Amino acid sequence: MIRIRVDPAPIDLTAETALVEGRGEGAVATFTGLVRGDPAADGSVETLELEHYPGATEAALTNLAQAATDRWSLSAATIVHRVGSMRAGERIVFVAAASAHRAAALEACAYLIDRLKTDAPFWKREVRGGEGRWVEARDADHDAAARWR
Amino acid sequence: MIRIRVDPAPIDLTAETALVEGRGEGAVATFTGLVRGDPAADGSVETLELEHYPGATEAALTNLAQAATDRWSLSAATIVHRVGSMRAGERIVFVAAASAHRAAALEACAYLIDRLKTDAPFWKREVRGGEGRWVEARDADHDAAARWR
Amino acid sequence: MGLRILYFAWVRERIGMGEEQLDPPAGTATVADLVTWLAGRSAGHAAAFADPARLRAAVDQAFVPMDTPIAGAREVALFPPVTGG
Amino acid sequence: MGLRILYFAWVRERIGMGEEQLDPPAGTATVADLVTWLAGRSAGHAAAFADPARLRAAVDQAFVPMDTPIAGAREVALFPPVTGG
Repeated sequence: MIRIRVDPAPIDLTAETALVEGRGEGAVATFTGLVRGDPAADGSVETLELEHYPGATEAALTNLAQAATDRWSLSAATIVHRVGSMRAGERIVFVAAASAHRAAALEACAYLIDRLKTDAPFWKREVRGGEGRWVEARDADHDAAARWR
Repeated sequence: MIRIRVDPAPIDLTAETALVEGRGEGAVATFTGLVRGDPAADGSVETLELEHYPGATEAALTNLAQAATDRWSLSAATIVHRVGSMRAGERIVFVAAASAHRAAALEACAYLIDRLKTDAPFWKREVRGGEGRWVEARDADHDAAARWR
Repeated sequence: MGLRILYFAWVRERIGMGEEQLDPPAGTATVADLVTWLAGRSAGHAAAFADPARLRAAVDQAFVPMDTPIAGAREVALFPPVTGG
Repeated sequence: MGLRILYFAWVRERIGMGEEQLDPPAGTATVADLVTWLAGRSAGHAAAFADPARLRAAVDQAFVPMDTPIAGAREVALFPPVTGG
Protein backbone atom coordinates (compact mmCIF):
# COMPACT_ATOMS: atom_id res chain seq x y z
CA MET A 1 0.00 0.00 0.00
CA ILE A 2 1.25 3.43 -0.93
CA ARG A 3 -0.67 6.32 0.55
CA ILE A 4 0.08 9.94 -0.33
CA ARG A 5 -1.94 12.83 1.01
CA VAL A 6 -1.31 16.58 0.65
CA ASP A 7 -4.05 18.36 2.51
CA PRO A 8 -4.85 21.61 4.37
CA ALA A 9 -6.82 19.61 6.99
CA PRO A 10 -5.12 18.53 10.24
CA ILE A 11 -3.38 15.17 10.03
CA ASP A 12 -5.49 12.37 11.55
CA LEU A 13 -2.85 10.18 13.16
CA THR A 14 -5.30 7.57 14.41
CA ALA A 15 -6.79 6.99 10.96
CA GLU A 16 -3.41 7.00 9.22
CA THR A 17 -1.91 4.59 11.72
CA ALA A 18 -4.88 2.22 11.42
CA LEU A 19 -4.34 2.02 7.65
CA VAL A 20 -0.67 1.14 8.09
CA GLU A 21 -1.20 -1.32 10.95
CA GLY A 22 -3.99 -2.99 8.99
CA ARG A 23 -1.46 -4.40 6.53
CA GLY A 24 -0.80 -7.35 8.81
CA GLU A 25 2.95 -6.89 9.18
CA GLY A 26 4.80 -6.95 12.47
CA ALA A 27 6.81 -3.72 12.40
CA VAL A 28 5.59 -0.15 11.94
CA ALA A 29 7.87 2.89 12.21
CA THR A 30 6.58 6.44 12.04
CA PHE A 31 7.92 9.97 12.07
CA THR A 32 5.83 13.04 12.87
CA GLY A 33 7.02 16.60 12.38
CA LEU A 34 5.32 19.28 14.48
CA VAL A 35 5.34 23.05 14.16
CA ARG A 36 7.83 24.39 16.69
CA GLY A 37 7.30 27.64 18.57
CA ASP A 38 11.07 28.23 18.24
CA PRO A 39 11.30 31.39 20.38
CA ALA A 40 13.68 33.97 18.86
CA ALA A 41 14.46 37.68 19.15
CA ASP A 42 11.52 38.48 16.90
CA GLY A 43 9.05 36.33 18.89
CA SER A 44 7.76 32.79 18.64
CA VAL A 45 6.22 31.25 15.55
CA GLU A 46 2.52 32.17 15.53
CA THR A 47 1.64 30.43 12.32
CA LEU A 48 3.54 28.37 9.80
CA GLU A 49 2.45 28.52 6.18
CA LEU A 50 3.20 25.70 3.80
CA GLU A 51 3.18 26.35 0.06
CA HIS A 52 3.59 23.53 -2.45
CA TYR A 53 3.63 22.75 -6.16
CA PRO A 54 0.35 20.94 -6.84
CA GLY A 55 0.79 17.90 -9.04
CA ALA A 56 4.57 17.86 -8.75
CA THR A 57 4.30 17.38 -4.97
CA GLU A 58 2.11 14.31 -5.23
CA ALA A 59 4.34 12.87 -7.98
CA ALA A 60 7.50 13.42 -5.90
CA LEU A 61 5.97 11.83 -2.80
CA THR A 62 4.64 8.88 -4.78
CA ASN A 63 8.10 8.28 -6.28
CA LEU A 64 9.63 8.46 -2.84
CA ALA A 65 7.16 6.01 -1.29
CA GLN A 66 7.63 3.64 -4.23
CA ALA A 67 11.43 3.79 -3.94
CA ALA A 68 11.22 2.97 -0.22
CA THR A 69 8.74 0.16 -0.86
CA ASP A 70 11.05 -1.40 -3.45
CA ARG A 71 14.23 -0.97 -1.40
CA TRP A 72 12.89 -2.36 1.90
CA SER A 73 10.01 -4.59 0.70
CA LEU A 74 7.48 -2.55 2.65
CA SER A 75 3.87 -3.63 3.01
CA ALA A 76 2.87 0.02 3.54
CA ALA A 77 4.45 3.42 2.96
CA THR A 78 2.48 6.51 3.95
CA ILE A 79 3.36 10.16 3.48
CA VAL A 80 0.90 12.79 4.66
CA HIS A 81 1.93 16.44 4.42
CA ARG A 82 -0.15 19.35 5.55
CA VAL A 83 -0.27 22.55 3.47
CA GLY A 84 -1.68 26.02 4.14
CA SER A 85 -1.63 27.67 7.55
CA MET A 86 -0.99 25.92 10.85
CA ARG A 87 -0.08 26.79 14.43
CA ALA A 88 2.65 25.75 16.88
CA GLY A 89 2.13 22.20 18.12
CA GLU A 90 0.20 21.08 15.03
CA ARG A 91 1.46 18.27 12.80
CA ILE A 92 3.16 19.27 9.52
CA VAL A 93 4.12 15.85 8.26
CA PHE A 94 3.57 12.19 9.08
CA VAL A 95 5.44 9.32 7.44
CA ALA A 96 5.08 5.62 8.19
CA ALA A 97 6.66 2.40 6.97
CA ALA A 98 5.43 -1.12 7.67
CA SER A 99 7.47 -4.25 7.14
CA ALA A 100 7.89 -7.78 8.45
CA HIS A 101 11.21 -6.67 9.94
CA ARG A 102 11.92 -3.89 12.38
CA ALA A 103 15.21 -2.73 10.85
CA ALA A 104 13.53 -2.34 7.44
CA ALA A 105 10.64 -0.32 8.87
CA LEU A 106 12.97 1.94 10.88
CA GLU A 107 15.38 2.57 8.01
CA ALA A 108 12.61 3.17 5.49
CA CYS A 109 10.97 5.65 7.84
CA ALA A 110 14.23 7.63 8.18
CA TYR A 111 14.69 7.47 4.41
CA LEU A 112 11.20 8.81 3.72
CA ILE A 113 11.56 11.87 5.94
CA ASP A 114 15.19 12.58 4.96
CA ARG A 115 14.43 12.45 1.24
CA LEU A 116 11.14 14.34 1.59
CA LYS A 117 13.09 17.29 3.01
CA THR A 118 15.09 17.71 -0.20
CA ASP A 119 13.02 16.05 -2.94
CA ALA A 120 9.48 17.38 -2.50
CA PRO A 121 8.42 20.90 -3.52
CA PHE A 122 7.24 22.44 -0.25
CA TRP A 123 8.17 25.86 1.11
CA LYS A 124 7.72 27.04 4.70
CA ARG A 125 6.98 30.59 5.78
CA GLU A 126 7.07 31.45 9.48
CA VAL A 127 5.01 34.28 10.91
CA ARG A 128 6.46 35.91 14.05
CA GLY A 129 5.09 39.12 15.52
CA GLY A 130 2.89 39.48 12.46
CA GLU A 131 5.89 39.36 10.08
CA GLY A 132 6.31 36.53 7.56
CA ARG A 133 9.74 35.10 6.69
CA TRP A 134 10.55 32.28 4.27
CA VAL A 135 12.49 29.51 5.98
CA GLU A 136 15.98 28.92 4.53
CA ALA A 137 16.97 25.44 3.36
CA ARG A 138 19.52 23.70 5.61
CA ASP A 139 22.74 22.08 4.39
CA ALA A 140 22.23 19.39 7.02
CA ASP A 141 19.08 18.26 5.19
CA HIS A 142 21.08 17.70 2.01
CA ASP A 143 23.68 15.73 3.93
CA ALA A 144 20.95 13.59 5.50
CA ALA A 145 19.34 12.87 2.14
CA ALA A 146 22.73 12.17 0.50
CA ARG A 147 23.47 9.21 2.80
CA TRP A 148 20.70 7.21 1.11
CA ARG A 149 22.18 7.42 -2.39
CA MET B 1 9.40 12.96 30.28
CA ILE B 2 10.04 9.27 30.73
CA ARG B 3 6.99 7.05 30.52
CA ILE B 4 7.13 3.31 31.17
CA ARG B 5 4.08 1.10 31.12
CA VAL B 6 3.84 -2.70 31.36
CA ASP B 7 0.19 -3.61 31.11
CA PRO B 8 -2.17 -6.43 30.06
CA ALA B 9 -4.56 -3.84 28.55
CA PRO B 10 -4.38 -3.01 24.81
CA ILE B 11 -1.95 -0.19 23.97
CA ASP B 12 -3.75 3.12 23.45
CA LEU B 13 -1.71 4.68 20.66
CA THR B 14 -3.72 7.90 20.54
CA ALA B 15 -3.24 8.60 24.24
CA GLU B 16 0.44 7.65 24.19
CA THR B 17 1.16 9.77 21.13
CA ALA B 18 -0.63 12.77 22.64
CA LEU B 19 1.65 12.60 25.70
CA VAL B 20 4.77 12.56 23.53
CA GLU B 21 3.61 15.25 21.11
CA GLY B 22 2.56 17.43 24.03
CA ARG B 23 6.22 17.98 24.96
CA GLY B 24 6.46 20.81 22.46
CA GLU B 25 9.35 19.46 20.39
CA GLY B 26 9.38 19.27 16.61
CA ALA B 27 10.32 15.66 15.93
CA VAL B 28 8.61 12.48 17.12
CA ALA B 29 9.67 8.99 16.01
CA THR B 30 7.76 5.86 17.01
CA PHE B 31 7.99 2.14 16.57
CA THR B 32 5.08 -0.27 17.04
CA GLY B 33 5.42 -4.03 17.12
CA LEU B 34 2.34 -6.07 16.24
CA VAL B 35 1.53 -9.74 16.74
CA ARG B 36 2.13 -11.49 13.41
CA GLY B 37 -0.01 -14.36 12.19
CA ASP B 38 3.18 -15.91 10.74
CA PRO B 39 1.56 -18.88 8.96
CA ALA B 40 3.66 -22.05 9.31
CA ALA B 41 3.26 -25.83 8.92
CA ASP B 42 1.60 -26.02 12.34
CA GLY B 43 -0.86 -23.19 11.59
CA SER B 44 -0.94 -19.45 12.22
CA VAL B 45 -0.44 -17.79 15.58
CA GLU B 46 -3.78 -17.76 17.39
CA THR B 47 -2.59 -16.06 20.53
CA LEU B 48 0.72 -14.71 21.72
CA GLU B 49 1.45 -14.84 25.44
CA LEU B 50 3.90 -12.44 27.02
CA GLU B 51 5.47 -13.31 30.36
CA HIS B 52 7.69 -10.86 32.21
CA TYR B 53 9.65 -10.35 35.43
CA PRO B 54 7.65 -7.85 37.45
CA GLY B 55 9.80 -5.16 39.00
CA ALA B 56 12.89 -6.04 36.97
CA THR B 57 11.02 -5.24 33.74
CA GLU B 58 10.05 -1.75 34.81
CA ALA B 59 13.57 -1.11 36.11
CA ALA B 60 15.15 -2.27 32.83
CA LEU B 61 12.81 -0.15 30.71
CA THR B 62 13.35 2.91 32.89
CA ASN B 63 17.13 2.52 32.59
CA LEU B 64 16.78 2.19 28.84
CA ALA B 65 14.59 5.27 28.47
CA GLN B 66 16.93 7.26 30.71
CA ALA B 67 19.98 6.19 28.68
CA ALA B 68 18.27 7.27 25.44
CA THR B 69 17.18 10.57 26.98
CA ASP B 70 20.73 11.33 28.10
CA ARG B 71 22.37 10.26 24.83
CA TRP B 72 20.04 12.14 22.46
CA SER B 73 18.71 14.94 24.73
CA LEU B 74 15.16 13.73 24.30
CA SER B 75 12.19 15.69 25.60
CA ALA B 76 10.19 12.46 25.81
CA ALA B 77 10.93 8.75 25.83
CA THR B 78 8.04 6.31 26.06
CA ILE B 79 8.09 2.52 26.29
CA VAL B 80 4.79 0.67 26.56
CA HIS B 81 4.85 -3.12 26.51
CA ARG B 82 1.83 -5.34 26.68
CA VAL B 83 1.89 -8.55 28.75
CA GLY B 84 -0.49 -11.50 29.02
CA SER B 85 -2.44 -12.91 26.12
CA MET B 86 -3.01 -11.13 22.78
CA ARG B 87 -4.13 -11.98 19.26
CA ALA B 88 -2.68 -11.48 15.75
CA GLY B 89 -2.82 -7.84 14.69
CA GLU B 90 -2.72 -6.47 18.24
CA ARG B 91 0.11 -4.23 19.47
CA ILE B 92 2.81 -5.82 21.62
CA VAL B 93 5.09 -2.85 22.07
CA PHE B 94 5.15 0.89 21.38
CA VAL B 95 8.21 3.08 21.77
CA ALA B 96 8.48 6.79 21.04
CA ALA B 97 11.20 9.43 21.18
CA ALA B 98 10.71 13.19 20.90
CA SER B 99 13.47 15.66 20.22
CA ALA B 100 14.11 19.05 18.67
CA HIS B 101 15.96 17.24 15.85
CA ARG B 102 14.71 14.54 13.55
CA ALA B 103 17.93 12.50 13.44
CA ALA B 104 17.99 12.33 17.25
CA ALA B 105 14.36 11.19 17.46
CA LEU B 106 14.85 8.54 14.74
CA GLU B 107 18.07 7.15 16.20
CA ALA B 108 16.74 7.12 19.75
CA CYS B 109 13.63 5.27 18.60
CA ALA B 110 15.74 2.57 16.90
CA TYR B 111 17.94 2.37 20.01
CA LEU B 112 14.96 1.90 22.33
CA ILE B 113 13.47 -1.00 20.40
CA ASP B 114 16.84 -2.65 19.61
CA ARG B 115 17.96 -2.58 23.23
CA LEU B 116 14.53 -3.57 24.56
CA LYS B 117 14.78 -6.82 22.59
CA THR B 118 17.86 -7.94 24.52
CA ASP B 119 17.80 -5.99 27.79
CA ALA B 120 14.26 -6.38 29.12
CA PRO B 121 12.95 -9.59 30.74
CA PHE B 122 10.05 -10.57 28.49
CA TRP B 123 9.31 -14.01 27.05
CA LYS B 124 6.98 -14.80 24.18
CA ARG B 125 4.93 -17.97 23.80
CA GLU B 126 3.08 -18.60 20.54
CA VAL B 127 -0.05 -20.72 20.41
CA ARG B 128 -0.69 -22.43 17.04
CA GLY B 129 -3.35 -25.10 16.59
CA GLY B 130 -3.88 -25.12 20.35
CA GLU B 131 -0.20 -25.90 21.02
CA GLY B 132 2.05 -23.45 22.86
CA ARG B 133 5.71 -22.97 21.95
CA TRP B 134 8.25 -20.60 23.53
CA VAL B 135 9.81 -18.29 20.96
CA GLU B 136 13.58 -18.67 20.55
CA ALA B 137 15.85 -15.65 20.89
CA ARG B 138 17.41 -14.45 17.65
CA ASP B 139 21.11 -13.75 17.14
CA ALA B 140 20.12 -10.84 14.90
CA ASP B 141 18.60 -9.11 17.93
CA HIS B 142 21.90 -9.28 19.76
CA ASP B 143 23.72 -7.88 16.74
CA ALA B 144 21.21 -5.03 16.50
CA ALA B 145 21.59 -4.18 20.19
CA ALA B 146 25.38 -4.43 20.02
CA ARG B 147 25.71 -1.62 17.47
CA TRP B 148 24.63 0.92 20.12
CA ARG B 149 27.46 0.12 22.55
CA MET C 1 0.89 27.52 -27.28
CA GLY C 2 3.65 29.03 -25.21
CA LEU C 3 5.46 27.78 -22.17
CA ARG C 4 3.75 27.63 -18.78
CA ILE C 5 6.05 29.19 -16.20
CA LEU C 6 5.34 28.75 -12.46
CA TYR C 7 6.81 30.62 -9.49
CA PHE C 8 6.76 29.59 -5.84
CA ALA C 9 7.57 31.06 -2.41
CA TRP C 10 9.63 34.29 -2.48
CA VAL C 11 10.20 33.96 -6.22
CA ARG C 12 6.42 34.21 -6.64
CA GLU C 13 6.17 37.08 -4.16
CA ARG C 14 8.90 39.16 -5.83
CA ILE C 15 7.46 38.65 -9.29
CA GLY C 16 3.97 39.34 -8.01
CA MET C 17 2.29 36.38 -9.70
CA GLY C 18 2.30 32.60 -9.49
CA GLU C 19 2.15 31.77 -13.15
CA GLU C 20 2.52 33.18 -16.66
CA GLN C 21 2.26 31.76 -20.16
CA LEU C 22 5.10 33.00 -22.42
CA ASP C 23 6.89 32.34 -25.70
CA PRO C 24 10.63 32.57 -25.00
CA PRO C 25 12.68 33.89 -27.93
CA ALA C 26 14.65 31.59 -30.22
CA GLY C 27 17.97 30.69 -28.64
CA THR C 28 16.47 30.13 -25.18
CA ALA C 29 18.00 26.67 -24.90
CA THR C 30 18.23 25.91 -21.17
CA VAL C 31 16.52 26.77 -17.89
CA ALA C 32 19.37 29.19 -17.18
CA ASP C 33 18.76 30.93 -20.55
CA LEU C 34 15.08 31.21 -19.66
CA VAL C 35 15.89 32.79 -16.29
CA THR C 36 18.20 35.34 -17.94
CA TRP C 37 15.47 36.28 -20.38
CA LEU C 38 12.77 36.44 -17.67
CA ALA C 39 14.97 38.68 -15.47
CA GLY C 40 14.61 41.43 -18.07
CA ARG C 41 10.81 41.44 -18.00
CA SER C 42 10.23 43.56 -14.86
CA ALA C 43 11.90 44.87 -11.73
CA GLY C 44 10.13 42.08 -9.83
CA HIS C 45 11.56 39.43 -12.15
CA ALA C 46 15.01 40.99 -11.79
CA ALA C 47 14.74 40.92 -8.00
CA ALA C 48 13.52 37.30 -7.99
CA PHE C 49 16.40 36.13 -10.17
CA ALA C 50 19.18 38.39 -8.82
CA ASP C 51 21.01 35.49 -7.11
CA PRO C 52 20.98 32.38 -9.35
CA ALA C 53 22.64 30.32 -6.60
CA ARG C 54 19.45 30.58 -4.55
CA LEU C 55 17.25 29.36 -7.42
CA ARG C 56 16.00 25.86 -8.21
CA ALA C 57 13.97 24.56 -11.16
CA ALA C 58 11.66 21.84 -12.35
CA VAL C 59 10.90 20.99 -15.99
CA ASP C 60 7.58 19.25 -16.50
CA GLN C 61 7.40 18.72 -12.71
CA ALA C 62 10.80 17.00 -12.35
CA PHE C 63 13.60 18.73 -10.40
CA VAL C 64 16.49 19.53 -12.80
CA PRO C 65 19.82 21.41 -12.88
CA MET C 66 19.83 24.90 -14.42
CA ASP C 67 21.68 23.76 -17.56
CA THR C 68 18.82 21.43 -18.54
CA PRO C 69 17.46 22.00 -22.08
CA ILE C 70 13.85 23.18 -22.25
CA ALA C 71 13.13 22.19 -25.86
CA GLY C 72 9.76 20.45 -25.90
CA ALA C 73 8.95 21.35 -22.28
CA ARG C 74 5.37 22.36 -21.45
CA GLU C 75 5.97 23.61 -17.92
CA VAL C 76 8.96 25.16 -16.13
CA ALA C 77 8.85 26.03 -12.43
CA LEU C 78 11.30 28.36 -10.66
CA PHE C 79 11.58 28.50 -6.88
CA PRO C 80 13.92 28.64 -3.86
CA PRO C 81 15.46 25.49 -2.34
CA VAL C 82 12.64 23.41 -0.83
CA THR C 83 11.97 23.41 2.92
CA GLY C 84 9.21 20.88 3.55
CA GLY C 85 8.89 18.17 6.17
CA MET D 1 16.04 -15.90 55.63
CA GLY D 2 16.99 -17.82 52.53
CA LEU D 3 17.43 -16.80 48.94
CA ARG D 4 14.42 -16.00 46.75
CA ILE D 5 14.79 -17.89 43.46
CA LEU D 6 12.53 -17.03 40.51
CA TYR D 7 11.94 -19.01 37.31
CA PHE D 8 10.45 -17.75 34.04
CA ALA D 9 9.16 -19.12 30.72
CA TRP D 10 10.13 -22.76 30.01
CA VAL D 11 12.44 -22.85 33.03
CA ARG D 12 9.38 -22.16 35.19
CA GLU D 13 7.30 -24.72 33.28
CA ARG D 14 9.86 -27.52 33.60
CA ILE D 15 10.39 -26.91 37.31
CA GLY D 16 6.66 -26.61 37.82
CA MET D 17 6.77 -23.45 39.93
CA GLY D 18 7.63 -19.81 39.52
CA GLU D 19 9.41 -19.22 42.77
CA GLU D 20 11.01 -20.88 45.76
CA GLN D 21 12.80 -19.71 48.89
CA LEU D 22 15.94 -21.76 49.62
CA ASP D 23 19.16 -21.82 51.63
CA PRO D 24 21.94 -22.90 49.29
CA PRO D 25 24.72 -24.89 50.97
CA ALA D 26 28.05 -23.34 51.94
CA GLY D 27 30.34 -23.16 48.90
CA THR D 28 27.59 -22.00 46.54
CA ALA D 29 29.61 -19.00 45.39
CA THR D 30 28.26 -18.07 41.95
CA VAL D 31 25.06 -18.25 39.92
CA ALA D 32 26.56 -21.25 38.08
CA ASP D 33 27.16 -23.00 41.43
CA LEU D 34 23.57 -22.31 42.39
CA VAL D 35 22.30 -23.80 39.14
CA THR D 36 24.39 -26.95 39.65
CA TRP D 37 22.96 -27.36 43.12
CA LEU D 38 19.37 -26.65 42.01
CA ALA D 39 19.64 -29.21 39.18
CA GLY D 40 19.88 -31.96 41.81
CA ARG D 41 16.62 -31.03 43.54
CA SER D 42 14.14 -32.72 41.17
CA ALA D 43 13.73 -34.18 37.71
CA GLY D 44 12.06 -30.90 36.70
CA HIS D 45 15.01 -28.86 37.92
CA ALA D 46 17.38 -31.20 36.08
CA ALA D 47 15.39 -30.80 32.84
CA ALA D 48 15.27 -27.01 33.18
CA PHE D 49 19.02 -26.72 33.71
CA ALA D 50 20.16 -29.49 31.36
CA ASP D 51 21.64 -27.04 28.83
CA PRO D 52 23.44 -24.20 30.64
CA ALA D 53 24.08 -22.43 27.31
CA ARG D 54 20.36 -21.73 27.04
CA LEU D 55 20.14 -20.22 30.51
CA ARG D 56 20.33 -16.57 31.60
CA ALA D 57 20.30 -15.03 35.06
CA ALA D 58 19.58 -11.90 37.04
CA VAL D 59 20.83 -11.15 40.55
CA ASP D 60 18.70 -8.68 42.48
CA GLN D 61 16.93 -7.85 39.20
CA ALA D 62 20.06 -7.01 37.16
CA PHE D 63 21.11 -9.25 34.23
CA VAL D 64 24.45 -10.89 35.03
CA PRO D 65 26.86 -13.53 33.65
CA MET D 66 26.72 -17.00 35.19
CA ASP D 67 30.03 -16.59 37.03
CA THR D 68 28.64 -13.70 39.10
CA PRO D 69 28.99 -14.16 42.90
CA ILE D 70 25.72 -14.43 44.82
CA ALA D 71 27.03 -13.56 48.28
CA GLY D 72 24.63 -11.04 49.81
CA ALA D 73 22.04 -11.46 47.05
CA ARG D 74 18.38 -11.47 48.06
CA GLU D 75 16.92 -12.62 44.73
CA VAL D 76 18.23 -14.71 41.84
CA ALA D 77 16.18 -15.27 38.66
CA LEU D 78 16.85 -18.01 36.09
CA PHE D 79 15.28 -17.94 32.64
CA PRO D 80 15.83 -18.47 28.88
CA PRO D 81 17.22 -15.68 26.65
CA VAL D 82 14.65 -12.86 26.54
CA THR D 83 12.31 -12.45 23.55
CA GLY D 84 10.31 -9.27 24.13
CA GLY D 85 9.50 -6.40 21.81
